[in-house]
Amino acid sequence: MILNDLLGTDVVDSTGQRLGEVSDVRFALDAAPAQLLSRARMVGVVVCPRTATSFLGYERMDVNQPWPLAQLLRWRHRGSFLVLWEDIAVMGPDGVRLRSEFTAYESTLPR
Amino acid sequence: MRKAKPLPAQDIKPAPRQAGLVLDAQLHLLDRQILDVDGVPVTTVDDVELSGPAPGEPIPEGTEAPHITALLTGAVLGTRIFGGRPPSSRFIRIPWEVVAGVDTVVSLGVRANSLDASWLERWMRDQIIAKIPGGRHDPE
Amino acid sequence: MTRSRKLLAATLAALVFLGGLLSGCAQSPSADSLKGPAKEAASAVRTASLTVDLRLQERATAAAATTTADDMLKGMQSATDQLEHFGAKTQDEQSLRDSMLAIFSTISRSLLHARDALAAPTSAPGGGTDLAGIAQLPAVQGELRAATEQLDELMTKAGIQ
Amino acid sequence: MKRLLGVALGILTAIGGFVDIGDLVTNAVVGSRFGLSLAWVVLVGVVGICLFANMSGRVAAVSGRATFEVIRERMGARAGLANLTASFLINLMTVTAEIGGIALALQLASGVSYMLWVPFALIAVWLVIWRVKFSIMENVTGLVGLSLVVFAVALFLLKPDWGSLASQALHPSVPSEEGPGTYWYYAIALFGAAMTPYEVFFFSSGAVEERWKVKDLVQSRINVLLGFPLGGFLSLAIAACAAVVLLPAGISVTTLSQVALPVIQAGGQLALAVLILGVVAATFGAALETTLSSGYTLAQFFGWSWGKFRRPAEAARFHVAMIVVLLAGVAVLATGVDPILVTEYSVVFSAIALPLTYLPILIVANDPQYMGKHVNGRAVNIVAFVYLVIILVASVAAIPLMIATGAGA
Repeated sequence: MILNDLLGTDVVDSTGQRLGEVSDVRFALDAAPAQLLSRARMVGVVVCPRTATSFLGYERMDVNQPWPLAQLLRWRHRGSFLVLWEDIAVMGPDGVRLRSEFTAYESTLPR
Repeated sequence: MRKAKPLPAQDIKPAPRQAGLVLDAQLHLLDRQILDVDGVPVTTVDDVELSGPAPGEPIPEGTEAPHITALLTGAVLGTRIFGGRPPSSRFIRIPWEVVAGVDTVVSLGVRANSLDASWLERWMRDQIIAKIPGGRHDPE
Repeated sequence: MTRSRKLLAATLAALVFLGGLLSGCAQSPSADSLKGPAKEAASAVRTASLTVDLRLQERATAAAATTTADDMLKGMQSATDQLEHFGAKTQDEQSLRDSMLAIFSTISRSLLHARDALAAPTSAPGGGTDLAGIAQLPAVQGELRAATEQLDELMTKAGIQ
Repeated sequence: MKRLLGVALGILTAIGGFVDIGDLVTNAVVGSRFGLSLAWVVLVGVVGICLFANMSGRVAAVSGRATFEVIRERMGARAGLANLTASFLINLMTVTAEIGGIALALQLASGVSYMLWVPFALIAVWLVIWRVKFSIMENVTGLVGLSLVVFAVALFLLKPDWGSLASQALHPSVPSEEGPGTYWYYAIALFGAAMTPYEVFFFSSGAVEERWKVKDLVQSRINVLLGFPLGGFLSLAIAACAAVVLLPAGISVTTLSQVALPVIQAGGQLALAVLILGVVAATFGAALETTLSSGYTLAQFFGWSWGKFRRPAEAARFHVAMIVVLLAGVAVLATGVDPILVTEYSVVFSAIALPLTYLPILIVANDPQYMGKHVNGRAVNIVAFVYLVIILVASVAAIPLMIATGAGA
């Protein structure tokens, strides 16, 4: 599977209700170090209710300059959330389906 | 396109703490410059290949999370922009094992010449540039 | 994606529409269509005139002066082409165009003379001064001035500034 | 002492490097048709280019990332490619215009048709790109280009009515024989000429080429903040010369030879010689900069190895790309298209593409991931945002105005 199959596809809950689009995929480098860098384990997907064009990442970072732009983009991406890998039931080019008891987390990046 | 149902704000829980470096692929990985061990630009991250579940198949609970197997470059860029998908045999892979660090650039732990990703650069060097007088000398 | 494409298409359509609207407003009949070539010709002949002056004062080099004259000849060529493609609808427009074409050919002729006079060497190989080129310049200047006056007169008559 | 010399050199090259064929032609055209009533645009453009060149230089020095890497990273592959296509085509147009400019200046010197000079210009430009060190290339063309100061000298020698020039500049109004559409069209063209995006690509890549570090930022700021405004003064002098000599004579500029007339009138053959030297150096320098810029943008988008600090063999695709660009530019000239016309279009298209370049720079200059503590200050952000709005308006208005005025005819 390649990332581009995933980005921008629909995310639905177990009943088929659409929650948004995959705007990003989060990884963590927390395994034991391998050869050079530890494995990049998939943590989950960032779901945005509106649009997947999240190239600026303002909603996930502590940046608020230049102010009007930051506000605009933050507003476009309001309500986006992170779903962990454990809560994903199906994943592929046709979209992502979540398990019935999924938890939505804030998509803010840890500083 | 069906309209998405927004989640009520109180249902969104604070983010779990992650140990180690956290990367959002789109934000921190895609379209970044890749430098080799000597700091020579190799290519850009045009896409990322994941291990793991067969696309579209149900994932049994407790399955191990997928991980990044390789950074992809070459033809995938075209299909990423214009749609479609090259056969995976056409991917040019930079295995995750040779990645040494991810910052504002992705740095590798090997030399560019040892990678498939640099074949075009090497071809142009050997067939064109090296044949023009002065091509192998420092500028004066 | 489809939405952003639609938006793009709509923006482009709006731009083209706006452009068409504006150009529609700017397009008024005959005098304006002749204005472009007329102004180009006026500018060309005055440039040549100034160049001949500067050459007479020995400020301009022969190379620079002939280059300028060559450029102006090219300019006249394009102005004449534009004028020839102008479709006159009324009798008045027809006669205005014809008299302008006549003046254009006068200007082109004087520009050619200017060019030849400017290109002629100022000093003969033997060290003596060959005045063939320079000596012709005042006459050429008169020719250019006369052509300018004719064009000015016609432009005033036709109501072109 | 050495440091002071470095600063002086930097300023002088910035002045000489500011003016290219676009500034030369556009300012003369505007001066001959509108007097100094568009002088304010030059001022606005110079402040803008100072602001954004400085910002991109800072991004390059702090993060080591040149502008187009940043554009791709921030805008993503799709928008980045659209941007690359636009920037690259404009760059190609500008390369064509600059090579044409070199050839036209040589024609003015020799009387031999510019078409015969084009191949010489091509080979000279390529040889310098192939073999000459970046700093030498920059300093030599910049310093020789400084002879365009002859426009300022000529203006004094012409003994113009300073009062009326000042009042034209201070109380701008549309001249009676020109329409408001044409006025604003040329306002956008002047703005585009002053703020051409290639200058930013070149400036930021140059910072990487010369391995700037944070401590070099002060010097680069001085260079920009003194050099570009002085370059702007040169632009104004070009416009003023045309306004004093050509406007009253009823001449509107369409060729490079007309641009030279006021200088010839003021200073005769000596001034003409200095002028030609200056034009050749300025267009030659700009031809180098634009050729390199097209190589930089391509290489940075696709992640190729680039830079003049490397041997050509170590940046093979970069050098191949530049050879192709130069050949394409010459092929365009070989069709017999008027280089001045190409120039006039290139500055307007530059204005259209401006937002594509300047928005990503502004965003990254605010990103602490790249910039650490060197992110933009609040004042810079406010001014930059105002400029973003101006740039956007100019960009949107350009095409309708171009159609409406028949490209300023």
